[in-house]
Amino acid sequence: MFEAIAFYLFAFLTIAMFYITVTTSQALYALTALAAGMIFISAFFFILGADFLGAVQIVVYSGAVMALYAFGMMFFDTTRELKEKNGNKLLVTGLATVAAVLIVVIFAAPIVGDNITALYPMTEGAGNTQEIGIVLFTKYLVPFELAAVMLLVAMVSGIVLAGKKMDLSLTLMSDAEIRDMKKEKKKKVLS
Amino acid sequence: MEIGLNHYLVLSTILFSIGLVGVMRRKNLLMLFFATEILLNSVNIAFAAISHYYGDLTGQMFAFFVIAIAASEVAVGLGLLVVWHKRHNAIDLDLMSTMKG
Amino acid sequence: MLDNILSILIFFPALAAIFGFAVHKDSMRAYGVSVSFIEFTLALMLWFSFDSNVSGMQFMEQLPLVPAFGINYILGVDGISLFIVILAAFFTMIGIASLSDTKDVKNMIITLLFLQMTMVGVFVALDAIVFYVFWELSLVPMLYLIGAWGGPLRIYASVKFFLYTFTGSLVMLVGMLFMAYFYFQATGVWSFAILDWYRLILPETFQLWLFAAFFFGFAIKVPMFPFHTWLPYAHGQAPTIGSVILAAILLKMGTYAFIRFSLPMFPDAAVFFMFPIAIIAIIMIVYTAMVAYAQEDVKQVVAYSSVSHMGVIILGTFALNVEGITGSIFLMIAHGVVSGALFLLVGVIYDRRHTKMMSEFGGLASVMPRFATIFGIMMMASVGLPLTINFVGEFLSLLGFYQQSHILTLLAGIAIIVGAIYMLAAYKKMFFGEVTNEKNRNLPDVNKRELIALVPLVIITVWLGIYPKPLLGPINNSVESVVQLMHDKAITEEAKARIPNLIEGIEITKTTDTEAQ
Amino acid sequence: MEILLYTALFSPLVGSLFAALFGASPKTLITGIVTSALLGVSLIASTILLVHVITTGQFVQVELMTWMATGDLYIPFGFIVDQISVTMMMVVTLVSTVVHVYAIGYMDHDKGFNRFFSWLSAFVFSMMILVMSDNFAGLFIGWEGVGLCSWGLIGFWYHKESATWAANEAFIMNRIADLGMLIGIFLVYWNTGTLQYHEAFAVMPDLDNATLTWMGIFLFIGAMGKSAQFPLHTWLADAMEGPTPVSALIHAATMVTAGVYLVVRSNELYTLIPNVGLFIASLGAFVAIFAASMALVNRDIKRVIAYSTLSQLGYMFAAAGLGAYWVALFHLMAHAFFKALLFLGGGNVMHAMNSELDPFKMGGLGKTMKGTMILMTLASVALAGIFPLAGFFSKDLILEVAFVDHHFIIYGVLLLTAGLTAFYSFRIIALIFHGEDRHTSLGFHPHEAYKFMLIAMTPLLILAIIAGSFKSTYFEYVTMLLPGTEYHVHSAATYWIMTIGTQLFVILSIAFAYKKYMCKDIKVPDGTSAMENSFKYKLLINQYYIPHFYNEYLVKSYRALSTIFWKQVDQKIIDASVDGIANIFYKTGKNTRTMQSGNLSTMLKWMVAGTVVLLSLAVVFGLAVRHSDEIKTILSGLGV
Amino acid sequence: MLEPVNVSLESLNLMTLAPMLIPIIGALLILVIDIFKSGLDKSLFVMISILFLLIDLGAIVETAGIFTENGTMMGVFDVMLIDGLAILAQLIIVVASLLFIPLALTHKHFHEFAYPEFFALFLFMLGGFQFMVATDNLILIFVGLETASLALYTLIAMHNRDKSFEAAIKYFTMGALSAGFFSFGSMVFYALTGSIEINQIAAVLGANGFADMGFVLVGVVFVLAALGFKLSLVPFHTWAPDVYEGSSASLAGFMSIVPKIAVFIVAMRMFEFLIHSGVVWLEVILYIVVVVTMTMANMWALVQTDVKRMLAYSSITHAGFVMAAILIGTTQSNSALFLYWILFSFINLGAFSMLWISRQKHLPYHQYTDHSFEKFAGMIQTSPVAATIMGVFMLSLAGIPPFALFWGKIYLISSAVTGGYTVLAFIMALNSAVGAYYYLKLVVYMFMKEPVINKDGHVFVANATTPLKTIIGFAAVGTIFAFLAVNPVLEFITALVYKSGY
Repeated sequence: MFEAIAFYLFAFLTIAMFYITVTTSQALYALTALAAGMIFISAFFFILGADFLGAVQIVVYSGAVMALYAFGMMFFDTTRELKEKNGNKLLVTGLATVAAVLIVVIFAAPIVGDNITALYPMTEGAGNTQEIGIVLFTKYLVPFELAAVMLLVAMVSGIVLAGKKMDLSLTLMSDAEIRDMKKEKKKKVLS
Repeated sequence: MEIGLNHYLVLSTILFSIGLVGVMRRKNLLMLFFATEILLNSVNIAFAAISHYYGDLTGQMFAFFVIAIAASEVAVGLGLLVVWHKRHNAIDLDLMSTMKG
Repeated sequence: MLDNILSILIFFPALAAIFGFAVHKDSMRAYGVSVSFIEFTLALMLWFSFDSNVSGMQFMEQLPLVPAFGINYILGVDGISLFIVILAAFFTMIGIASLSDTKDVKNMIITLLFLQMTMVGVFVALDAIVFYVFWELSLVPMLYLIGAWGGPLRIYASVKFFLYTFTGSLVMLVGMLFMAYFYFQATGVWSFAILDWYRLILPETFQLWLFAAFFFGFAIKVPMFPFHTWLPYAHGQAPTIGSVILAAILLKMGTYAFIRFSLPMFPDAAVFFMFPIAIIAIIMIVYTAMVAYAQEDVKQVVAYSSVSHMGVIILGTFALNVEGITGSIFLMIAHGVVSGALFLLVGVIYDRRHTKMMSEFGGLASVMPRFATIFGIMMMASVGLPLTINFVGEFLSLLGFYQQSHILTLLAGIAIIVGAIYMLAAYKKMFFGEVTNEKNRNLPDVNKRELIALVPLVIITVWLGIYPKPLLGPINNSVESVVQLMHDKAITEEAKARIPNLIEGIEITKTTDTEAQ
Repeated sequence: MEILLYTALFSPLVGSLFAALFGASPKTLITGIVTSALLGVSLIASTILLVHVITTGQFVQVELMTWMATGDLYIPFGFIVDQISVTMMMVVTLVSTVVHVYAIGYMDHDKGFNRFFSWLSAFVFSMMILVMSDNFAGLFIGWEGVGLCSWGLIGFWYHKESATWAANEAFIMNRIADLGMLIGIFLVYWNTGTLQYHEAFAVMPDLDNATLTWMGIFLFIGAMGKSAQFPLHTWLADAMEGPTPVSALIHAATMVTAGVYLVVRSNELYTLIPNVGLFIASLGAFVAIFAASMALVNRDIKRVIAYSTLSQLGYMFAAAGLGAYWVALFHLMAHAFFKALLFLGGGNVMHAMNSELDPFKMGGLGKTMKGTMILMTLASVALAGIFPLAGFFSKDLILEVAFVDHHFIIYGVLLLTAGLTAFYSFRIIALIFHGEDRHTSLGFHPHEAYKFMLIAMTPLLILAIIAGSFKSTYFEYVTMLLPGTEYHVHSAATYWIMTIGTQLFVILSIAFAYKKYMCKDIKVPDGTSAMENSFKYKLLINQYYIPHFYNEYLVKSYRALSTIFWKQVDQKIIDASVDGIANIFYKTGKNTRTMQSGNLSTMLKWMVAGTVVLLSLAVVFGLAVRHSDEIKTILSGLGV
Repeated sequence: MLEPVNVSLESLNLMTLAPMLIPIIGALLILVIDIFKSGLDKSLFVMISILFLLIDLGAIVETAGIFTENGTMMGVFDVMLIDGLAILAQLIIVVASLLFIPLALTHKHFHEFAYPEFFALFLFMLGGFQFMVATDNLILIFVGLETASLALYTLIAMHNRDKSFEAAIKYFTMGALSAGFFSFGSMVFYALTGSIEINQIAAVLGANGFADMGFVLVGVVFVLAALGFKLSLVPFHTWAPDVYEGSSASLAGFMSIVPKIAVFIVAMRMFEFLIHSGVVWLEVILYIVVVVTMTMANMWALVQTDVKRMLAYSSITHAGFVMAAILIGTTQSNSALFLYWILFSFINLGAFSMLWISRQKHLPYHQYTDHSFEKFAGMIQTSPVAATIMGVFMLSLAGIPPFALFWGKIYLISSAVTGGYTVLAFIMALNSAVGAYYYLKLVVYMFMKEPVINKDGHVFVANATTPLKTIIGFAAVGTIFAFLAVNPVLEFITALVYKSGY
């Protein structure tokens, strides 16, 4: 019973939050609602016994991602109200509704999942974090390491893209200009 | 009333659809990125739920990696936005259609 | 050397073309003439060492190309292909020799030499894919010839030519792949070798579909009505040499392919489609002849006349008997010579006046008597006068088809009337009457360079018209084997009846002998 | 003998090629002399062959080489000299030698002198092939060859529009007939398996009648074209645009009789199908009177003679159709002589009158051109069939044949025609040579032709006079090959009545002609007289409006149809649909490229939309699978 | 309690990991070098990249050797899966990269090559792709895909001009959406089968006989949408032309080859068992996508005015063409896929390289895009060799024999014929004919028109250096003489594909 109440409550809350996120014209509202929605989602994780995931959700999303977005917002100065031209809302909502209805139609039927044996079953008596640790560092070691590489890539990308070096485009400069620039630099170095 | 897997899946689907709405109607790139986060998060709920009902950890692993991916995407996406904003002082995607046809 | 003469024939011009890039452009014509002369000599050597009494393939060569997929480089000639190869070599030679001063003559000669490679390749390939390779490749130099040296609409014409034929041949390619698949199913081995395919007897429905697929490719190339509309544009815009080669050789690819592929592989389908195709052929003959009559541009007259003659070739091919097929092959050569010559002749006048409109001319017979004479001879050949080369082919084609249908042959025979109408009308407009246009008053007659090209053609036209035997003999032998093969392979009763059994005569005498005993 | 045969055959070719060498150069008399000499050689060779055939009764048959051989088809260049062909050879070589010599004078001032002789000799060569060939294919070679030379010679003065038009008309009309001929040849081949005359005819009696009938009809269609029978006759009159020697040789003596030759040659076939024969005869009779009627009013001497030729060809076909092949051949021969003579005479007149052809503008030429007058008058007498000249024997024979065979309608028609023939022949004689001088006032200063031209004509004159006397000899010898039916009217009385009656009728006609056209008040008609405005006159002078009909309805509609085919069908339908298909792709691309608006939002929408479409398919399919049983029951309930 | 995990090193089969690790190590090395000494010339990094790629190639060949002996290898807790597909795909990836990376040595200076990070990211990207193809675990596929994609977005943006940013952002945003689709699709399969390993999914679905078809189809649709985005199948293709136009020509060429082959492998693993399940609906969905992709992209290519955009659309068509191989799903068709793609990679890289060496920094008057058709007008007169080579590439793309792509085309169409897809075979053939038009358009401009904008030929090779010329020469030779290599390549491919059970 508790589970049901919690489910419906958080379901309502997440839906509401995300609805605000996609509909509001205030970027700040959207960001706040998104953050709230993500925290509510972590509640589901806790309900479902995925404690580690819930923690990660809060840390990574509400912490890291939201902080990044907040920085971005400040940088882009999007606090002012946004005017979005939207030609056909009907199409947008229509498509989404159709998609939702279709999937719900399929999902409304019970999934034939009875005879499924868990490949990595949860062990009684072990905490969720422990279990995840074991699976992550055995079976999912390679994806994990690759995820590390991915984060590195993201980092390098972020640095490169946001870096000062991008302000001057060698692509758009003619070769003569580049030569002059290099000479200038050398002069600076020498002097 | 028992909350079954289907409840979670339906919820996930609804959230996913909300995400789709966001993706389609947002013209501000930053807020568009928010919508993509919604997409990934909605799937995470489903993964966690399936994982729970099957008693299998794989779903949680997937959700974990999805979170990692979402985080990396944010970094790169924001990087791109920064570059664009530096040049054009705007992040409205309607202004971004020099190439077409 | 004779063992690989076919490969040499194919690749010598290509190699020479590549070396040609290094030749200075002032000397290019001489280079081109010598290369094509060597090629022609080689082709003649092929002829002299060809054994006329053998009906099958000779000078076979085989190299694995993609054996995993049954594609092999197989070459060979028989009586059917031999003369077209020689014709190709011959026309390239005289074409280059008679080339008038055009821009980029170097590029043109290189292109022509490449074109020659593809032309020879098509006719000696005995593997469907190799055949297809050359078939398609021939489009490229032709595209360039028309597109770079053509008239004002050249780009439209060349692209149309290319795309149209390309589309058709792709459908044909699918047909080939099907054929190979059926062979694979029957034998468990992939093979694109035509001679292997000959051994395959397909059910009638398969034959019909495959025939249709192949037909589509061939018909556009021929070109058969109603797929012919690329041809007037191509001819109308092409430079003289382009038209000559297009008419003399390239169009023959389609009709040759009918004999090489469609007939022996799908005898029942050939019988099934005989009447529809004959009707198309008749439409081609009469309709395009009438269209030719309405033309104002002399080159278009010759172009449409080509279509009309191709109709006779198709008709002969689908006579499905020795006379008709032999006739159609002979007519291919004949038409090559005659229409090639006519295009050269049109080129002669075009060089002088830079127009091809007949209304601009008139009375040329008194200004350029030699030109008028040669044109007249060629026109009469085109009209199909006996003792010219065309007549032999037309006569045999019609004669052959008469066995299949009397009425249709009668209708097809209208060719000789309508052909005369447009040709004579065109000749009259150009050559007869008073010289009305001052520009024509002082036109020089054909010069030596042009005579080099034209006189041999005149000689061939008359020589082969009087004495076609050197060609008919080998052709006949090979055709007999094709017809016999068709008869043996035919499944349906009708096909058995329509395609004559050549060894039947022997059998009958045998039985009568036994009865007598 | 073979060498003689080849000599007879190839000397004209040699002459032709020799003349052709000088084709483009200015006049060289040598060409005329050499060609004539070579024709003389040919004539001599033919004569020796004739003697040989007459004396021994043997054929000379040779095979030069293979022409076409494929499958079962075997066509050699085979030549035969038998009674029929040697007759023709004699006619051809003789007339052509005369014409050649004559033409040296006639073409004296022509720029295309050399070209003329080349063409003319080429024609003789083709004609020799035609008559000497021993198979249908060879016949066809000659057949087309003479057509070609006829084209070249009619259009000899190619700067004249009318000449070239006539040349093309002749060629094309002949081609129409040639198609029939070709089909006939195919029929022969596929039914008998050979094209050799002897072998083919040997098989024919075994064939069924329908086949033979078709064969006969198609071959005769070929003959109709060459011999200008109705309805393919219009070219012959127009062919008079050519130089007069050409008209004499080709359009009177030789080529036009090729059709008769073909029927005679195929006598074994036509004997088997008398119905076709009757048709041929009827057509011949019709053409005889039809052509004669047109000749009555024509104001062009060459055309009058041409119509007369046509009429005489009708006679020959009437004879041949009735099975009297030797009679046809005999008339052919006789006709060749006097008609060539007539034409050459006409040529003299024309020459004298600077190519003026209207006899009404002449008159009284007999004073200056006595020789010509005599020649032409005698030729006309022969043509009219007055005893004892050639025409009497041959033409009367045809009338007898018709009478004896009880084809009285044909007989009547032919008889009437004989009268008409006499009338129009002497109409022009009277107009040209007699009456008062009308030409001087028009500025003509006629003169007699060269002597040697006249001398050259004398052999023809002699033959036109005496040919009739060979009748019985000829019968003896030619019926070794042809059906030797003798046609004798049963009672001598009837015979005499008939003959004398005919003679009287003819003479009366001549007298009427003289009376009408010798009077002094003949004027150049100017279209005002009552007669000229009468319907009959108009009908005749316009050749029954047949050329008009051909021109207005056939030629013009052919041209219009051609233009429609080109402009409408070829360009607007076929080509446009090809381009249309290509354009569909292009237009679709052009119209749908807007989906690539470059706007990211649109792109995302497309992506979602694509997913949703696929999703709906998936769901529909999924539901269909899930409820397949129910669907099946529903469908079966609906009777699907 | 949890048991301690004992893992022996042999059972990990670390050899399976070697090929992917090598480029990653290389990337790290480049980053490290850059830390110690900045401002080094791009040629150094190019050479380092080439060296590592060669080592990588060696490693792949090594694994190939092991594979031919032992068959499919699983490694590192059965996450890695080295089978024929993986080996072939990696070979294509590495060889194409080897052809691509020297293109950085241009004559002119471009922004991205001034960064050592460019090469590091490039190698990371390769690592990502290699992981993607060498596994059947959806997680690893997803992570690998994202690693590669994120790097690729950056590489595009680093060209540093407005168009490239626009391209990167478009690509990125749509990529994020497709990531959502991919995860949703994976979720559906996970919900159905409790597994995210493709062979497990196949096994479970097979065991219950595809009981819940609708559910499976939903999963298929989402995965198809995600993969279709990467493969640029219509209607998920909209990014492709813009991104190709926005990025440098060399990178565009690279993008048309390498990411797609990686995704093709995933698609093959994902869809092949579904196709073979005998469920018609799956085929129908793929069929529609394939046909629409081939046809529509062709039509759009027809109306392009810029060569690069035209080639972008043509790449879409070719992708649709090759997707047909997956639809057909026989050994022959899968082999055909590889054959086609190998040949295609040569030609397409060659064609894009030709654009690359003619890249101008400042467009002359009357030329509105980098590579408009007018730019190439009359090229045969001003720069005949380059024109001829470009012409060969175009003809080859059009499928004119005997140039390279023809062989792939016939083998692919033949596989359609053999697989019973007659109509598809004809559609493929006719689409080739339509395609010929726009390839021909460039040929027409180059060979048959008079020069309009560029009256001297220098512009066409302005960017060329010896390495670039070498690469183009290599591609040209490969294109022209492909018929000599087709047989061994085909035999090799067929053997590997057959042994992998596809």
